[in-house]
Amino acid sequence: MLELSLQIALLIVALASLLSFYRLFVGPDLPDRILALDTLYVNTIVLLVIGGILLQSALFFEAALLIAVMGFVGTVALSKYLLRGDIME
Amino acid sequence: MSQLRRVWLPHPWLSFTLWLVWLLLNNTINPGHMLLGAILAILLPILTQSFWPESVSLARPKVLAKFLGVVLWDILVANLLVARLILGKKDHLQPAFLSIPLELESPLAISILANTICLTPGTVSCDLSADQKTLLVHALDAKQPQATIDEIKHRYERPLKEIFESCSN
Amino acid sequence: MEILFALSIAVMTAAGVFLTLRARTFPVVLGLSLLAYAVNLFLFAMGRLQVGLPSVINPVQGGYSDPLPQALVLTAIVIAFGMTAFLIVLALKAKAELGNDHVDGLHQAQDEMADPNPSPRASSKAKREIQS
Amino acid sequence: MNLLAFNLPIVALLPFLAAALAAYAAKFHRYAAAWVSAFATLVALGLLVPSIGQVFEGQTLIQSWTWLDQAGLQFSFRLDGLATLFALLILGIGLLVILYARWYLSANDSMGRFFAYLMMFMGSMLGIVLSENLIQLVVFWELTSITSFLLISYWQHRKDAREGARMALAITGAGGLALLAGVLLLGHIVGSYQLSDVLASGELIRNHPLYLPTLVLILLAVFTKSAQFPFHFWLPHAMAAPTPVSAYLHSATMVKAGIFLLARFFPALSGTDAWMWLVGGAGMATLLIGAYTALFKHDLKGLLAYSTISHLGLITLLFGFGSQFAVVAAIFHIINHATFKASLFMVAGIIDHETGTRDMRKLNGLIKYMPHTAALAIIASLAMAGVPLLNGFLSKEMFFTEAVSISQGSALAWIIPALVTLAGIFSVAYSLRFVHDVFFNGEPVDLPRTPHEPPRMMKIPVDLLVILCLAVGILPMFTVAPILDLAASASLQAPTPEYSLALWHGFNLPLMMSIVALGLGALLYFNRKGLIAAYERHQHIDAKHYFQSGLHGLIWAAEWVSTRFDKSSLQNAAAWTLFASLLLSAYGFMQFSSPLFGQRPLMAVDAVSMAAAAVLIFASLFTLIWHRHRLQSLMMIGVVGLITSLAFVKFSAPDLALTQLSVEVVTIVLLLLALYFLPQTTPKETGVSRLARDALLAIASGVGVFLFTMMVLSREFSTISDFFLANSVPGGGGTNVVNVILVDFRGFDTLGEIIVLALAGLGIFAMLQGLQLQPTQRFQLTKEAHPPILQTFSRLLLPLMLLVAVFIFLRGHNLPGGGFIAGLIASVALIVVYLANGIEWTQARLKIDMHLVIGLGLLIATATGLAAILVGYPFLTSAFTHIHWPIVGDFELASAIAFDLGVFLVVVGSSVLSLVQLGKLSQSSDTSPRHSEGAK
Amino acid sequence: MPFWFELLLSALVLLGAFLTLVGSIGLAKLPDFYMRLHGPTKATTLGGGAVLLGSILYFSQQSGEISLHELLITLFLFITAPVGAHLMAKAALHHKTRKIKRTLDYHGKQ
Amino acid sequence: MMHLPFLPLILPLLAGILILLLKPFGLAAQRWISFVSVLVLLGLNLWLLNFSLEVNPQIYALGNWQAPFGIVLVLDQLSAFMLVITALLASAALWFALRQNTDRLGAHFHVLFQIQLFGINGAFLTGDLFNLFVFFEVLLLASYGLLLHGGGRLKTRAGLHYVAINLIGSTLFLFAVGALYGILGTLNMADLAVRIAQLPASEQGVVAAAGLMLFVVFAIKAALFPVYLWLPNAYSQTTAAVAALFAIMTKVGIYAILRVHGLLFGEQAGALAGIHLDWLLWLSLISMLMAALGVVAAKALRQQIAYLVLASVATLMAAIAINSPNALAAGLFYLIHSTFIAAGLFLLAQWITQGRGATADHFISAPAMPKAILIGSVFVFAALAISGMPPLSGFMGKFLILQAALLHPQAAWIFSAILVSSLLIIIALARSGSLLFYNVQPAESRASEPQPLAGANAVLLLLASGLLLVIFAQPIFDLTELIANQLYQPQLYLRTVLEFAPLANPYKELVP
Ligand code: NA
Ligand code: NA
Repeated sequence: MLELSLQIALLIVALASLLSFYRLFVGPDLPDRILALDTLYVNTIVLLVIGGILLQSALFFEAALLIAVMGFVGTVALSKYLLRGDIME
Repeated sequence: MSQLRRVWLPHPWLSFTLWLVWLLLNNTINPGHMLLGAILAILLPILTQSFWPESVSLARPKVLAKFLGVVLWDILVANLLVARLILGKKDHLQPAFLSIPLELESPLAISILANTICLTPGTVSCDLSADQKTLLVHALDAKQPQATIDEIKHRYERPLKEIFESCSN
Repeated sequence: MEILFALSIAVMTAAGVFLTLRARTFPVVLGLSLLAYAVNLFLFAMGRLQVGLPSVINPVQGGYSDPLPQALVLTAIVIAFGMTAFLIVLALKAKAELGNDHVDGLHQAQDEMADPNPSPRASSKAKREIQS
Repeated sequence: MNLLAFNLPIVALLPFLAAALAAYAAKFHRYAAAWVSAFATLVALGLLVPSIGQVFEGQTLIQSWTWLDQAGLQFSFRLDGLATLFALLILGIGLLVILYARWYLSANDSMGRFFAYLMMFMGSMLGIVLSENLIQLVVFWELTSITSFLLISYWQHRKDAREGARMALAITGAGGLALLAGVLLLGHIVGSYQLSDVLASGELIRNHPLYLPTLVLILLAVFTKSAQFPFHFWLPHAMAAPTPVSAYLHSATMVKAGIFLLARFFPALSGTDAWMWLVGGAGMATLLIGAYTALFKHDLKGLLAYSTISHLGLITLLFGFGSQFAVVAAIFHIINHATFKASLFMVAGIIDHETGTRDMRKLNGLIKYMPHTAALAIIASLAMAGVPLLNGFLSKEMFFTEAVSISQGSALAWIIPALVTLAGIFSVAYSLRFVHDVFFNGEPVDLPRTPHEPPRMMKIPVDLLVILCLAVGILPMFTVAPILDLAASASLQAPTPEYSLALWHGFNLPLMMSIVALGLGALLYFNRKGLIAAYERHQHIDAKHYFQSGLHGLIWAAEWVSTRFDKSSLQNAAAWTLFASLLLSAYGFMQFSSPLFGQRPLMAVDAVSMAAAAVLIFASLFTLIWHRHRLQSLMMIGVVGLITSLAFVKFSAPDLALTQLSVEVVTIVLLLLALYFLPQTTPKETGVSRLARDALLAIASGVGVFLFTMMVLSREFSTISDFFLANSVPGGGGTNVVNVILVDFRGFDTLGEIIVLALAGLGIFAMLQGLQLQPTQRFQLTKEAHPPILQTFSRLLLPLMLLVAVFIFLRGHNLPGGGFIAGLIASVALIVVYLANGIEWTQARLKIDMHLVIGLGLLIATATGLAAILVGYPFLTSAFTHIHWPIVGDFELASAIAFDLGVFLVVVGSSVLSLVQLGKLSQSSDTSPRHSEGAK
Repeated sequence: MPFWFELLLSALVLLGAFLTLVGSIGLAKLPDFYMRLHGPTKATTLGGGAVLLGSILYFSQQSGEISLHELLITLFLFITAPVGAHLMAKAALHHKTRKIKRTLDYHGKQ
Repeated sequence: MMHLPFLPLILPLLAGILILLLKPFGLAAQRWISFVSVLVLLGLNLWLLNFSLEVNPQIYALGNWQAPFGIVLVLDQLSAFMLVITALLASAALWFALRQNTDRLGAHFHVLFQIQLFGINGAFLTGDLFNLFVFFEVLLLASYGLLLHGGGRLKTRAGLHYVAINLIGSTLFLFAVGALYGILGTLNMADLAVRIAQLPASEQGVVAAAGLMLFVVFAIKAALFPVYLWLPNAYSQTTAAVAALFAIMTKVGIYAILRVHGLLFGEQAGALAGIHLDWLLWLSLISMLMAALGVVAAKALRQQIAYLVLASVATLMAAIAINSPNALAAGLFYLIHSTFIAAGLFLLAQWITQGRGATADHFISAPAMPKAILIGSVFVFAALAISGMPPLSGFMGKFLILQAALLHPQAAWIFSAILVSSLLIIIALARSGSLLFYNVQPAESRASEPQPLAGANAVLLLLASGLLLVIFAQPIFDLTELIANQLYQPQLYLRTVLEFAPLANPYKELVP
């Protein structure tokens, strides 16, 4: 049952990712796209965690952790770019 | 004593957090890692102290604990609420920008407030005024704006003020 | 799965190549980055694709994806990173010195580009012929 | 020590030494260069004398040293009759020219340079005639081209001198290259470059399939050097040289080098129809064209130049006849031409020197002003015309005789005698012109100077030469016969045939031809005015014009081709590169009949992978489609990176995923930093055809990569990786095989990799130093530089991320992670601080010179490797041990950790250095009203 | 693995996935940026939390000892998501990103 | 003794690191370290060359891991030969840079210089294909830094092209290495060669495709038609000392073709033997002519020299393509010549550029430069040498190559290309020399003040090769012949590399 649930969960999250990507694609404004990218990162984390359980591998953890960190930094940098252009000033 | 503490343990709460995080990272409580974690928990705040010069004092740990509990609960509720809102008809939503006058002064406290607002019912903190006195919040569905503001101020700002600012005031 | 993988690399490569052939520095940088991603995936796949194998020696679980290409890709990623960083800064330098971000620094008289001595420019061709 | 064992190379090389000495000596005294040169020439003559004795005794002297044996290259000299004759001409006339030049050159001319060039030229000529090794001969041959270039362009301020010199160099240089090829073929046929071997292999050579190309190549050298039609045109333009140079180059030396080659190779190459037609044809054409044109030149030296061409044609024609007697005649005429032509050039120089012009339309009646010179000129001219009692008559008679005898029995027997007679007529006419038009024919017109006799010493060389003309002409048997005999037999490599040098052979056809030539020549001359007018009415082929326009055509074509291909365009270069790689790899595959795909079973596809691939493909495509909106494109490439790392996770490569993720973010930050200074959009500026080309290349690359990937993935293979899996723990002390490969098995790659990274950081730093850049115009920006919430947050994040970095670092050896990823995480942590608080604020608190961090990192990594050397193992040999401490428990200590620390430091140092340097860019050039507020 | 535990895990994972989907649906469906911002910052974050909790339980059960490190990710997400949202909102406000007309602008009483 | 092959790497690396760490102590210290390092390297490499003549190839197993698992360095005669040339060139270039104060023009010159040497030496020594990639990247990045050193518009533009093209090249390299690994499962060159020799027919196509792609990569470095387009601007726009040092860079590409393709697709490779040779031959002949046309069309001296470099490199590659020990020996002989003379020309061009003031090295009439006769004489010497006119090294090299080409089926084409390009170059150099030195305006309007010809020793050292190669043709050709013969007997290399056993290590119990 767990296996099946995980498979379904994976599909659901994959669908979520596609929706996020759709937003990234249609925009319409830059903040929308940043938001979509940020969401895509989070979707990926969920995907990885579920995948980790499915493959019984604890090693997906680091990847998920790193995506959390890096996705955030990316979002900050992009937002800052919209705010100030110069992201390090 | 306090001099010594300021040098070696500039942010005790941070150190404690780091230690916990270390153990979590390694997913273990073996003594070697507890020791290594402790070393790192002391070392890293010292190394990064120049980036965090202000000292943080937590006046009321119990209030903090309670605050955290409330927030966690709210997150759960808020999320289900938002899920319903999202899945419901979007035409029924009444989005709003709310300006919340702030009583908090400590930047840390304001930041925590802003974060809390983001995580809890249907609100996202959008902008902090330049004088740090007003927080602009976007609500997904605020049919009674003042009530939302009041709730935020009551539920989150007050405990935060107690936690972070009671002794300095 | 392999076909899907190959198809993905192929599209990345095609997009990368097209961007690399653009006339402005920024798209070129993006194109080369895409190419780098593509080749890293390619290099990685050369150990053949494996799903769900452990990444550390694990006597219980057994099986292991080919580690050598992974090590190579790691090196390649780092090198590509350094190169990309260098190139984008160079693009900035080019923008600063050439006045625009065209890869050939055009939009200024082309003759001038070949001839840093601007004064005899008009007559230089004629002169050359006489002197030759 | 027997001097006679190595005098020949000394003779050839002495002039080069003298050249250096002359150049040096000229610094001390103006004429020292001349005396040094003359002395050296005398010494060379002296050195040669004893050997000449041996040659007269019938010996062929050969002096050889090894140079490059494997290549058949020897330093090898030969003195036989032919070489003796030429060496004597070169040295003898050289000496006279040196004396003459001593007085000829004006105060403005650099003596040192002149004599240095002249002596180098003399050495080169001697080298040609004395060479036994043919490659060595080619060396000297090309040296004459080079040194003659220097001599002709001696008056470098004159355009005609520069152009004439370059023309001569181009033509004779080309001939030299042909000679090299010809000699290589000859060596290939014979199996040796030694002249002795080549001359003994005539049959072999003539019957070899490569004979014709060999002959043509060598003749190209001959014809270019000796100014044979159609390569004759360079010679008149070489007259821009100072007259002593012309006297030397165009009488006895440079142009005779080609003739010398004909004489040299006669036994090896002659005796075929090809030889006869090629050599004879060129000679005949040259003879006629030269003689005809000479008459119409108003310039004294121009006349002499075409006369030279004509006489060279005559000699060539004689060689073309191919008979032994013709060779004797040819060699005889070589001697005679050298003497009278050298003296005539010197006379021309004297006239030029004393009157300031060489234009025969101005020069008239000079006999009154310079009778001595006139006498010399008249005698030499008559020799040139072939008047009896002068040397030119004798060889011309032999020439006519041969022309008659060669064509006997042929239906068109009259053609050759008729043509040579025609040439003789013109020859007489122009010789007459030289005498009459200059020394008689009324009074001079507008001479720049009042003419008078030159300094006594200037005439002595001419005196000597003219005496020689007379002596040979009157008493051939007592003067020229022995050396002629010697040279002819050397050239023929056989005993000289019977011939007679008598003045009187009875009243025969050749004499008839001479008389006709003299008579009709005189007639022609005295009717010259109408002829010249008629000549000048016609457009004439101006060889120089054609050469120059040919040269310009060449330059134009070169520019056309190069700029068509080398456009200094990156797009062009990149397209070619991609095209070449596609073409070659496709060709490589198709050369073999390997199946496209193998038999390895493929994995099944799952829905999530499909979704991920779809996102990846769309993201790649939209990176491309949106490339003109740069920020959007950048975000799309972020998605590509994200899915790429997901793929790494999916296919069991967590290390790669972590690395890719970290690199991804740092790259995006970097690109954002840069994008601030770049336009936000890319203009639409590419034409349809270019787009089509690029699309084609892109699609071809995509298809190629698809096939390439599938080719490999569908095949089984066996890899060395099993070794790593088996030995990662026992040999490397780590369970993360990827990391063990990185820091141990292939640690050297990693060292290289961090050096790349370090260099990137340092290079970026160097590039950005002093750079001024204005941000591009764009949307309104907020006033608030650093959002306080982010600021606050960054303070918490920094220690947390550093902790994660330490975590990743320490576990790397056994689990995914390692110094590189840890370094990137630490860098990102610092970047967040910079992002949140700004450069100024952060720099004030982070007082570490990142250069030193990089240096330290490299040092640690290297030192770790070197530590192994200290204990007797190769660089980077790892060591590890398991330690047990109370409380702490078991832990592993590995040298790889230290290495990884180096990696960590380099990564942090380079990333931060680059990013911060980039961030600072706006501060150095910030002219906009807004100011960084910094953190509170 | 007891059935109830498996059930619990399945529920957590599915709930997490579902919430994630809801977040993305919000992102895709809602009419302006500010409204879209709510989905990912809340639902997705909580969805992540649920799945991570499932992971914690699963791996703790598997290895026989408590495995809590997924908490870190949750924690991290809970901290970063709001900051990110805040910055994006700030950027959107600054860029005057379109908001739907019926959005209220309410300045609370002092 | 064991560490010998490693010394040419560790020396510049340590010097580079030391210079970086000593940055705060100023330029003088850096100069000293840099120069001493290069001199020691020269001595060391000479000794290594001498050493390599007497012994089998020396293997250095980095990390004590045997081939094909670990990375090994292989010091054989060819690599030692290349090391010596590099060190000689580096000495001259560095001397010139110091005398001309090139290192003051920007940051990190000496670090870049040393690491450049590290990268080049590494490329010559490594026996591992992927490690070769890494060293390529090291030497490329160092070269980027050096190329751009000092800054300037045209330099930046040339640098941008150079970097971008090389990035494409690196990508192609990875594709090729990846595919080779994907089929053959190994990275060590000797091991690759052995496995290629045993390759079943069904796999040959893929390996051939990868091998030719790799060939294109090396061709980019070696500057072969049609992928040489990065070179003319890069070489002509950078500072003289750097351009001089870069004379070795094209040879790195040639070396790679010799080493990698010579080994992998040598005679033992069966059906795959010599897959690159036809391309190499025809492309080098086209290159030669295109380069000669470029020489003719050049509008400035340094541009012309860059095309001369192209032409000489093409000649060298034609020699390699002839594919015989004789031709290779001739090619290696020519390699020495081409490297040093091209470098010397770039240094000379610096004097000329300095002496002509604002006119720089453009082929337009300018006031006479100071010391025109001296510089002009040196120019004539260098021009003769590079154009292959006797009696200098270029002639000797071309003669040897042509002689070796006689037996090749395409001899006629090789002869034509070499001779025609030589002629075009002679014509062009006569024209440019005449323009620079003869066609001058009166000296009153002299463009610049007479300056000492800084770095004359370097120019002298480099150009002296033009004569020394001729005078000592026999011993030098003996050497190159020895090297060529060794290269044509790869069995020794293969055996030495693959049978090399690492040191016994009691702490590690390895699984075979
Ligand atoms: Na900035
Ligand atoms: Na007259």
